[in-house]
Amino acid sequence: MTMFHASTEQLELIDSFTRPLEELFAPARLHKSESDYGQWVTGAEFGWFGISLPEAAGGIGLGMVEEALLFEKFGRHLVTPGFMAASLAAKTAYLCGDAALAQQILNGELPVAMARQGAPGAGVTLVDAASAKLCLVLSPQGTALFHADAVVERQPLDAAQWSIPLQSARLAGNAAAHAATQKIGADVNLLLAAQLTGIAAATLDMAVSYSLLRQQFGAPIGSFQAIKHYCTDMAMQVQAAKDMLSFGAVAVAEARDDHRFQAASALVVATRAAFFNTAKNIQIHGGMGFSAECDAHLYLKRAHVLDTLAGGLKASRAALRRETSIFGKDAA
Amino acid sequence: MTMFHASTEQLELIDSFTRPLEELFAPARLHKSESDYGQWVTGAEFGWFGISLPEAAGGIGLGMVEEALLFEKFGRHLVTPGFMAASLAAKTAYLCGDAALAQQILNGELPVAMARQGAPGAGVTLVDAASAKLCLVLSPQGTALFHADAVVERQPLDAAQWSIPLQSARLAGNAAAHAATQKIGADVNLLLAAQLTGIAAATLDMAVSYSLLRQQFGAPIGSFQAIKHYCTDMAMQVQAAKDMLSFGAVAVAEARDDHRFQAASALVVATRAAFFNTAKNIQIHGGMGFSAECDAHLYLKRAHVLDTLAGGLKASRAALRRETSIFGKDAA
Amino acid sequence: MMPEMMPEMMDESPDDFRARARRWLRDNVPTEHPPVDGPESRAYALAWQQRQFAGGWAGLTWPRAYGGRELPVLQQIAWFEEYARAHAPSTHNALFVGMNHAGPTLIACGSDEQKAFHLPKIMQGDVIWCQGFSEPNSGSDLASLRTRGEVQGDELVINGQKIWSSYADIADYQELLIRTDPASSRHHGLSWVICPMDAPGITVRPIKTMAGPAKFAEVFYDNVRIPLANIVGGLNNGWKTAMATLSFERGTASLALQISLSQRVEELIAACDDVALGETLMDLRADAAALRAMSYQFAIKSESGPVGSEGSMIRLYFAELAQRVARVAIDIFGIAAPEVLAVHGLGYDYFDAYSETIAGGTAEIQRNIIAERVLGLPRGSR
Amino acid sequence: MMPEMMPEMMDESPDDFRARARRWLRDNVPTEHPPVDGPESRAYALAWQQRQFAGGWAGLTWPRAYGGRELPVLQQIAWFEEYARAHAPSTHNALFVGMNHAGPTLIACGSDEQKAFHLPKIMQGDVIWCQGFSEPNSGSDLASLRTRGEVQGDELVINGQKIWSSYADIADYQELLIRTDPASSRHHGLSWVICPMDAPGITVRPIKTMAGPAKFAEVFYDNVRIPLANIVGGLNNGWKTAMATLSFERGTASLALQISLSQRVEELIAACDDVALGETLMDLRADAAALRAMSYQFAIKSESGPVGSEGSMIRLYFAELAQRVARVAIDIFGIAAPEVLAVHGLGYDYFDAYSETIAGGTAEIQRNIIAERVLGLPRGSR
Repeated sequence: MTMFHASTEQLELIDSFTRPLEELFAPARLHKSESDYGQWVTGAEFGWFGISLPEAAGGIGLGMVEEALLFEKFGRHLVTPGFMAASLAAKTAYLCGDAALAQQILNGELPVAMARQGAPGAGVTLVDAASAKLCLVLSPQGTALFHADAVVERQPLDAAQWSIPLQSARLAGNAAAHAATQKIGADVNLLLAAQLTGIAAATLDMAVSYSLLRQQFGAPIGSFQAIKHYCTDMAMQVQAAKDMLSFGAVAVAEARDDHRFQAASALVVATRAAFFNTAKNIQIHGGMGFSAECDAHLYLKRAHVLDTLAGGLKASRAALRRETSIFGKDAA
Repeated sequence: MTMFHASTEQLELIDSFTRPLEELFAPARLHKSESDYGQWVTGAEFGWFGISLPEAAGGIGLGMVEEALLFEKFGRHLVTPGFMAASLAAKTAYLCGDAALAQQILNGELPVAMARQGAPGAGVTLVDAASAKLCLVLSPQGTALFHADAVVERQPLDAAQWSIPLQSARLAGNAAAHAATQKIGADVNLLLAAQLTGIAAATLDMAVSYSLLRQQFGAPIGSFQAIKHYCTDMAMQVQAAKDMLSFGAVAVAEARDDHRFQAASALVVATRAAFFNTAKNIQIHGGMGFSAECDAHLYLKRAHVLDTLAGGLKASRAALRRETSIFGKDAA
Repeated sequence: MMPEMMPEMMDESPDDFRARARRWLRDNVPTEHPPVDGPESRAYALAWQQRQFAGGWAGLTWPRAYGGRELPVLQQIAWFEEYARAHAPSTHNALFVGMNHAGPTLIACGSDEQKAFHLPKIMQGDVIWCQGFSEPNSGSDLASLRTRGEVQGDELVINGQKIWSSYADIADYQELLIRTDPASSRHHGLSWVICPMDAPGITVRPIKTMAGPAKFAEVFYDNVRIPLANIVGGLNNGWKTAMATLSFERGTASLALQISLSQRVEELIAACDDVALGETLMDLRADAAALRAMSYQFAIKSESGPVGSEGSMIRLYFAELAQRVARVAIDIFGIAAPEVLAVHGLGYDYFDAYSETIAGGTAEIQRNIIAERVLGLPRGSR
Repeated sequence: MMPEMMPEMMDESPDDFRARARRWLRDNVPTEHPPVDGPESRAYALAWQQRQFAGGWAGLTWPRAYGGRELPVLQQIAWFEEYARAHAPSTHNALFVGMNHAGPTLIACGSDEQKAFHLPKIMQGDVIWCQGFSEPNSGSDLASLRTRGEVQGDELVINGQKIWSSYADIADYQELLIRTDPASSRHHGLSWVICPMDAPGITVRPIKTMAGPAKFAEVFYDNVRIPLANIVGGLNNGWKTAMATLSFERGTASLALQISLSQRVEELIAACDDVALGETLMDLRADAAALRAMSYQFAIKSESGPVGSEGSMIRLYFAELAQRVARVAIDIFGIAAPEVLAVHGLGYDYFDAYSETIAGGTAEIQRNIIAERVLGLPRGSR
């Protein structure tokens, strides 16, 4: 039977697979420590870095549908983009035939950080890299895996501002990639979209809970139409992002003709959903939402970091423009 | 004393000057006849075409502040853009030294239609031109006054669709302008902004009245927060457009250094106000707002016609870009 | 007349089904443009429905017992996608109420007699249905409606007025929601009735819209007598029946429209060379893809049981996307271009798009419903 | 210390006034960046206020009797424009409450003694004021506040808690709104009190915000004793006094910020080469111009009598414009650029902008107020 969406079985599997997140990755942890590298080995032990790689290669042997669902959960819990770096790095190494390197990444021996380069020769933005041994660089040219030392001239940006360590840096001129591929662009888009979708979903949940709890004018604020409509708009963003993600992930998993179009759409939809929902969530929380103690701003900031790793919404739109819709004029 | 806004006296003067509008130009008239040319001589007799021209030239001898206020009223009453054409045509003729032509326009002997040309040699969109003897063509090159015969190859568009006669046409290759100027760009922007502001204000009034009247769920819909917030947003659009118009008109009247910047800003603000408010007014009126019997759609359609005469919002923004704000970097 | 039955249909693959749909559409889609209103639009819509039925493409998900094909909803979607791709006449035509409201409601709540009599007529393109829910003072507040039906013997005597009844002037039947228990209030005591439009006492006054065509009408009822047997879902149980109808409308009924919206976006992308609008168009492209993904999800879920108010979300998402698309179209083409208005009833008409957030319950009411039923936020005053 | 008094000020032309302001600012604006919070921000703000006062630029519209200049509000605007143009320190600093809330409230409602004691101190840069209106359970619903003041002899004994009190940790005085009639409810029975922040029983707990600096604080009151003479505008008449304060805030208090917003837009225009963002920037440029036009209109009207709730519209327009500007800035520069965050308290900080539609009453409540008081729409439940 043709699949179009994640199945109930896949959803349940990932639910059980990600149960440790609740305890180990409560978003509030970021008020104290901005880096998740203390949990790196844990991530490796749970098999989270190789969910869509074959078991023979040291992976879990599932597919991109499961991986997208996993990273949606990671988004909800604001798990470091390093985990995405690890998964994509292992895949890059594996696809380039370096099974040993892939295995080391999957084992957690070589922590990976993620960086974005806008154009060849341009600087990179490096995320959560202090303990990283490898660096996965995303650029319009594809995905390339470098030794961490290849990223030089690191200038730290104030970590407290973005609730995660950020650096602006440069790729050393003579740096050679361990592995590089142009083939996993759709995977990259899906994992970014998944995390952004998770952020949109988590902030919707936060907003609805708070709207039921918070009383003003003698009633829960969720009974006021303005708040209701904000929440509805957030829910529509989530529904669109989730279904688009699921649809796109199945298209990638089944290698359908339109899989790159669907994955690029998922990223554009999820990015906008995350920005819309994180901002509305702050507004609904009022003064509390603006305080550092509240989790609300953590989601907003992470959305910006993920969008930066995607190259920015403008770049995501440009990537979508390069694809052909199945409903394009020439499709008939 | 330095003036920044229209004075109470100016507002009252224009109120009395435009009293006939209520009777002669009720917006609902457009359900029956789309053209106002039957009222052409009336407009001339009231002196509406020459309000800012000197009395010696046959005008009323007031300034651009009064003219902007007059055209705001015209916008409210959906008066044909032909009246704007007449005023700008008379001014163009006057500035080019053709006092006789200006006088004939002011007398109402030579009805004027307005057309927009996007670029030299491109086609024009012609508005309400059936009885016109002259045609005022707006283009990025300025304002040019032609004999109506110079506008050829007229293809009528369905008048019922836009509630005013529209034609696509072409300026004859050998057509020579009776008069042309680049000096009244700010006046053009102000008159367009004024009418669009009037539309925004009229639809706000309609929306508020209907919100007080229409009952659903046992209460006037204006007591529901969603409707309240729509109305508030509309009111903010009107406040911004009106104050910007008044401020811009005074800047033009006093020939201040920043007058072109202010007039261009007025057009951009008023265009967006008109589109926002006409659309929200339809939504607030519900099914009634979508019916042809209701006036709501007349305002939306006229906003589109005026925006088309302005060359489109994109062109209005581009015009604003060419000006320097007094707060620009080089201003300090 | 029985539809042509292809022997291979029983076990053909999804790809084969699609290919067969595409071939048939290529050979059968009318080349002339559909009339926008009046008797011509009736004749055109019925003829096209008859042709689809004869080809075996009508009632794909309807019960076999009444001439349907009882196929999985994903086949229905595939058909709609090919339908839109072939630029076939908009499904938002005079057949819409019959095929997407009344038919599904009868399937869900009708008696065997009602189904046996009406479903084949609808599917075969013999009749036009119209809706009779809204009233002048009950626009978004459907539960406040006041048109009344008095039980007299085995008949209902109906008096009152409906409004926004689309295609009422050319319809054979109306799905009519009325108050049958005079002591009742709000959503109690209503009944959903099959009203023959030729019944004595009915007056139809078409309403012209801002978009031009008179697709809507007011309908006046002056002692209109209808047999009690025409009640669907039980006397005074009309709210439940009506909600079934609305959930169809809000779910999959607009699928073909949603898909043709994607197509429209692609046309605009091809026609637009403006950089700023180009970015807007990419958002629209992605959102149209998301709408498709949502519709598939809804359709898949609806096969394994009743689905909730998520259909309202899809309906609203579609409505607002359609308006954004229409707005970009006018920004690209300008007001003088034929690409903007009256684009042959394909739902692309700029003015028509204004009705998307009004008809079938305003966007504001839809948002309340979603907030309360999907998100569980407390009812407040509106 | 008396401000330097220029003899030509009495009859100088608006242009001369401006030119003189420009010269003074060129020579006096501090070159070091303002500290964002804590004692350093107090010292910096007071020093800068003292310098302005010495230069004759403080309290331009304040009464002459208390050391003000009693100039027309258009002069004040001209000063703010030159102030912003000179990139002088943001007026949204620790002096804001004193200069824009408490000071104007005392001018409007204070006793002669209160004015004589406090206005010079504020103007001369001797003291910092903070606001004490919001409570944990009374955010947007100010009338529901519960911090109580019990009259005992010639004192009030205050118990309760305030929140979102900006600069409370470095303030000398607080404008404190409390419930003084225990039997009262809603906006009856409140009093507006001058609370010395060194009174025994006060505890201040700074709150860090998502933008970083701890500009806000919670303030706890444990049997804090304040003389009845510190009540402004009369016992149990605090709502009216507070509304006076709010109308100042919503009117002209943000003028300098509004003007610096225009400047910010011009910086972005100069820095941006993206076509799509360039169109957005033109809308922002026009809207900033409109905001200036609205502020001028409001100021002119406010000179000929009390102005209504239009100030709320300007405040809200500013708040949402500031957020749009901040958003475009981050789109232009990216998250790694210093141009986006902590831009020296000029109100350009991207994160700070999120508070614009929250602080001083959420945008939603502002919209209700405008709809009801300006447009005359009926109160409903929220």
